[in-house]
Amino acid sequence: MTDAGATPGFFAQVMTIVRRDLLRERRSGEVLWVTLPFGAIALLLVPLAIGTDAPTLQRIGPGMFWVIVMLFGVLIAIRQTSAETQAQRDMVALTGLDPAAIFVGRSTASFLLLVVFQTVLGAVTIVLYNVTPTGWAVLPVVLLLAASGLALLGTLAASIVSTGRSATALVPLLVAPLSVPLLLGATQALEAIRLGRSSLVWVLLMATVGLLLAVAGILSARPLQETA
Amino acid sequence: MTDAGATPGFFAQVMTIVRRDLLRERRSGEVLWVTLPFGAIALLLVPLAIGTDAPTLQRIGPGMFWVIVMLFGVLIAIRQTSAETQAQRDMVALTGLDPAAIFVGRSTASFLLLVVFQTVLGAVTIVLYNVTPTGWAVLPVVLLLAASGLALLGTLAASIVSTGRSATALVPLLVAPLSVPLLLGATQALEAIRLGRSSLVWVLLMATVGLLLAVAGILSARPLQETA
Amino acid sequence: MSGSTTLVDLEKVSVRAGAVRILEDVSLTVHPGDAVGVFGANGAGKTTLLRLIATLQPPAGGRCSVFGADMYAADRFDIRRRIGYIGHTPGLYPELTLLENLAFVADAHGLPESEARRALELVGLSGAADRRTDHSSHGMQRRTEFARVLMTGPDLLLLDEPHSALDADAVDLVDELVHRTVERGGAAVLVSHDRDRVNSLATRTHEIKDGTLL
Amino acid sequence: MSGSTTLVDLEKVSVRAGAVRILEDVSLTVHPGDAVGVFGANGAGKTTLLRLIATLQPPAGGRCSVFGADMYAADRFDIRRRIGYIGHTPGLYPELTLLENLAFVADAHGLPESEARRALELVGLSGAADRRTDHSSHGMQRRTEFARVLMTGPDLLLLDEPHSALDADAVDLVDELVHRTVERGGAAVLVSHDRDRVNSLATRTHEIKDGTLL
Amino acid sequence: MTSTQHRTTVWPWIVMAVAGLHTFVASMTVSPDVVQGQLSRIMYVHVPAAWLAYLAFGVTMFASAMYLWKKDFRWDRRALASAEIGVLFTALAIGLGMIWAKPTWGVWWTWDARLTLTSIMFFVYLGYLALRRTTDNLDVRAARSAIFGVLAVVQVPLVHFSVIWWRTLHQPPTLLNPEGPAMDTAMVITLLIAVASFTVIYVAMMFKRIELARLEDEVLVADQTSSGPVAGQAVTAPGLTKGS
Ligand code: HEM
Ligand SMILES: Nc1ncnc2c1ncn2[C@@H]1O[C@H](COP(=O)(O)OP(=O)(O)OP(=O)(O)O)[C@@H](O)[C@H]1O
Ligand SMILES: Nc1ncnc2c1ncn2[C@@H]1O[C@H](COP(=O)(O)OP(=O)(O)OP(=O)(O)O)[C@@H](O)[C@H]1O
Ligand SMILES: [Mg+2]
Ligand SMILES: [Mg+2]
Repeated sequence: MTDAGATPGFFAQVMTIVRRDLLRERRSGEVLWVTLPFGAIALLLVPLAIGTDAPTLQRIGPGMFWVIVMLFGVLIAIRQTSAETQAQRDMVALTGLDPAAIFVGRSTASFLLLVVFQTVLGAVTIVLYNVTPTGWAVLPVVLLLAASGLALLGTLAASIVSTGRSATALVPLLVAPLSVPLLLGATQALEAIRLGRSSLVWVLLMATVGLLLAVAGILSARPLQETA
Repeated sequence: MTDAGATPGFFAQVMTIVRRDLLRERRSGEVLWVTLPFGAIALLLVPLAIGTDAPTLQRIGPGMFWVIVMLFGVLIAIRQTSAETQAQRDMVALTGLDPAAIFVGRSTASFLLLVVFQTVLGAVTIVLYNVTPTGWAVLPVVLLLAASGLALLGTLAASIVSTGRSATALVPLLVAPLSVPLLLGATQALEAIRLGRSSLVWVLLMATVGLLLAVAGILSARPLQETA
Repeated sequence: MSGSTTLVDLEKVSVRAGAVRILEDVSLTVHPGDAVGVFGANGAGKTTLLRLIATLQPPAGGRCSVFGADMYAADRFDIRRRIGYIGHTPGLYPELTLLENLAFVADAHGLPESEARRALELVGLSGAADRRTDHSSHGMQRRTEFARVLMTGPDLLLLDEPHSALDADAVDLVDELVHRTVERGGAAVLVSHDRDRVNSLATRTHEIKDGTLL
Repeated sequence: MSGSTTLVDLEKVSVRAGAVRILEDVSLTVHPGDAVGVFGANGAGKTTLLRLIATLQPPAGGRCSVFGADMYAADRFDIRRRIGYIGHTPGLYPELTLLENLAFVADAHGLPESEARRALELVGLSGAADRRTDHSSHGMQRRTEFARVLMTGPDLLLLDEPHSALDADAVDLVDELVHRTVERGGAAVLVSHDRDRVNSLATRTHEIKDGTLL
Repeated sequence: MTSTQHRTTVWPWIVMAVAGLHTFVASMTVSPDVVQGQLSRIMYVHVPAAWLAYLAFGVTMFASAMYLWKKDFRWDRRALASAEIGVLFTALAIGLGMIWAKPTWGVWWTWDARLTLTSIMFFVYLGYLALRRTTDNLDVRAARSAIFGVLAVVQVPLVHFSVIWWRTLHQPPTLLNPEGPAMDTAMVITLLIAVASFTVIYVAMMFKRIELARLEDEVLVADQTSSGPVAGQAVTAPGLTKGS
């Protein structure tokens, strides 16, 4: 056939991965039809389990929201890797896509899915726990930072353990520590807003963690692939 | 080679499946090394997210335990099906094992894994949330009933889903309503004990749900396989 | 062997996926001692036919029976024990060893583990019995599937491209398996693209074209 | 093509899994225009050799280069684009259609989607372009892999049992692919159990035995 | 194994013993705390253990970064040694903290941000050690664990600042307080002596552990270059005649 096309630039490569991931999600509907309902059910079960005392629910509502987002967010971010076959991994490797572009693309796709996930779960929380969201200016920033941090974190953890099959076991251990600063930043930022204090330092914490993860992921992408 | 051996009895068939599932778990370590740490981490993250007010934690501790057990319990019970290939399904079908025996065997294996899961998470809850377990006579009964109910529920859901391919979407929708009576039974039984009231009705509720699920599972096993 | 004289009896069977017709009005009778070869282009429906006979693929219409029993009404698990099916892809658990995979099947058939070991020896894999399946080569996994079928000694053999992935020594396994089965009064259906090999094995051959069996 | 005159250069390469030796002291040089056949028993290490050359299997020792560059030191993704590898099992996403699978690869190579369609046409699958991969037969999936390799036009072809699962019409694809590649100054390495077919295609052949290449 | 005779170094053992004794003597001679009485002596081990764990994990991060940069296995072994010693010190701090908690707080363990995060830190580095066990390939192992070793260090500031971010039971910073140490001078000096001794112990242990790691790697390499079984020989021609 034709001689091979020109090597696409970094951004084009990222978009190739994003398109693939979103198309696969559209076809399988895994996040939309499995993870999302499961997350919503988790939020539903909590009041049933701890009793329906309105002030308590209101108090723990935002916290529960973040816990569920963190837990299921990790599941969303690692979803691709766990089910991938050796043959599929080989195929992707031989497309010659830059591993760093793959990392960014996967993170971006996960980020987009997480934003949807957060939005729906946020609505469920507001309704179920009678939480009044405050800080309309900061809230979206916090949500977006949390989503991007989680997406990067999950993608990075998955790529660290991806080659060994039994190593999936380690993902939670890799993810947990790094999700604590995100969780802390998110909850404390909203708490600060509620108390009328400045949330800047927490937002900055989240941004820093996200940035670190992005840098770590991009820099480690090639060495990790080299040793695959 | 030899002529085929004598068809094993129902109980022997159940044990074949239990042995297979436990062996696979031993080799993959999925429950022990992935689900369990993940569950424990979830319990750890909750207090970080909702704040550290000791009485609140003590109040919601048992509830959180049950929510995590339900969510991850379902993941444990459906773990086999989601990763199974068509070829593996064909192979199992052609072993000629009675579908009802397969159902019972899978449920039993999941039950055993869930008991381990519950025990570890229970210990974590007691330590972290400073919960003093009460009702030493009823508590084990409740735990065992919850484990068996969840195991049956997950196995049933998985076998319904495995027939239609894209129907994974149904798992959460199927599991959620059915797990509510289990959750209610478990939490209310313990609450009743704490308040010094009788927990019998709740224990009976759980037992009934479990029994119904077992009957439903065994009776539906063959018809479900017929349409596979 | 059962008293019935037909092992497989398909009568105007059709298989569909939604509106797409995969097989249409397929009729096929297999008697004890038959070794039937089936040819056809890629996507013609050969695998579907085999899975239909193996009771793994429900028909959309028609009558189908195996061992004289309607295969989609009766308790299939009884007749399934007498079927030996080898598909395109090995149906083994990757995290178990080759022996453990066979031992599970032996267990389900009420056979002792020693039979599993012996079967592995027959296919030349004694030395790799304790190797994890996902650390075994493709051909080794195929051979293990042959060991499984040798071990359970089925009356009806359904082989989907049995010669592929086997090395020169191991292709004889196919002949061996077919001859054994046929000699004990069983029958075999073989799907293949390798006409020469199958022609020499089969007592008669068919062609699948446009969803029908010629 | 690059100015270098060797496409593959392995020098005393070994591959291991812990203490188990899979390949030992393997040396192999492939020049433009070569079509190398590799034979060997099941489990001998043929697939491992192909994956090694494809930069997918890290060596335990020795020197290996592809297109004149050390394949495990350099930025591999540059040379990977020039390799066309078809393994035992199709590496396709089951939930996507055949066309979508190809379009992804086209995209990654900077080719328009029309190239993906054209490639599907070449392998005779235009009619099934929009069929989901997991609704396609094994041979259709194999053909799609051939379409992928035809589309990207690699300089180095690595084919693992290319003739299996293909019907009589489609086996010609293998010859076609090898001839095209060799004519443009590329080379091919073919692993197979089908000695006759490969002997007629290959310019030279090797045997793997006891982990070494003879 | 290589033919060279490995002489194991002895001096680290001596240094460890001396430094341990030093800590013990210092903590026993200082006068007890006014509020806590004799119990406060636990502090001279609890706190240095915790701090040295921080130091160890910091070294792991540094060595991991150096590995990624230099691709020199010596840095990989340093990272491993430090992480393992850090895990040991973390366990010590947690164990002594629990012993201390029982008489002062009345429970062995309670929900508290520092306690929780310290145990998470413990598990994270256990995870680091577990990650190293998932492969025998030296390059793979070193690259993966180095990346994780760099990232995992966020645990340290989290544990340290947890008492400020979540105002709970555990002692807030006394010595490293921004407003200067809020502690009796004699106690401060004793604590510093203990920390110094612990640092010496850490360094000595590092030497031993790095030595051991080198030997382990040599064994691994020897294993991977020895003539083990050939994979393909496990497969033979089918023995059909023996059947039926
Ligand atoms: C079981 C539980 C405990 C754990 C896991 C634990 C953990 C720690 C850690 C990690 C540090 C180092 C903090 C830093 O400087 O960043 C620390 C310091 C300290 N701990 Fe504990 N601790 C426990 C129990 C206790 C108890 C019961 C007491 C006393 C009542 C105590 C008193 C102290 C003191 C005085 C410091 C030094 C604080 C400073 O100067 O910064 N700890 N502990
Ligand atoms: N982790 C491992 N432990 C032990 N042996 C292994 C491991 N990984 C691979 N092997 C062995 O390496 C050998 C080579 O496998 P490979 O897939 O290359 O064989 P092959 O020549 O392609 O065989 P086939 O003809 O069956 O496809 C096999 O014997 C396999 O069992
Ligand atoms: N759900 C579905 N929707 C549409 N077509 C389907 C579906 N499932 C199967 N098919 C089609 O049924 C046909 C028969 O597939 P089958 O696997 O039986 O072919 P085959 O003859 O074994 O081919 P091969 O030689 O490639 O193995 C294929 O064309 C396949 O695409
Ligand atoms: Mg087929
Ligand atoms: Mg192979």
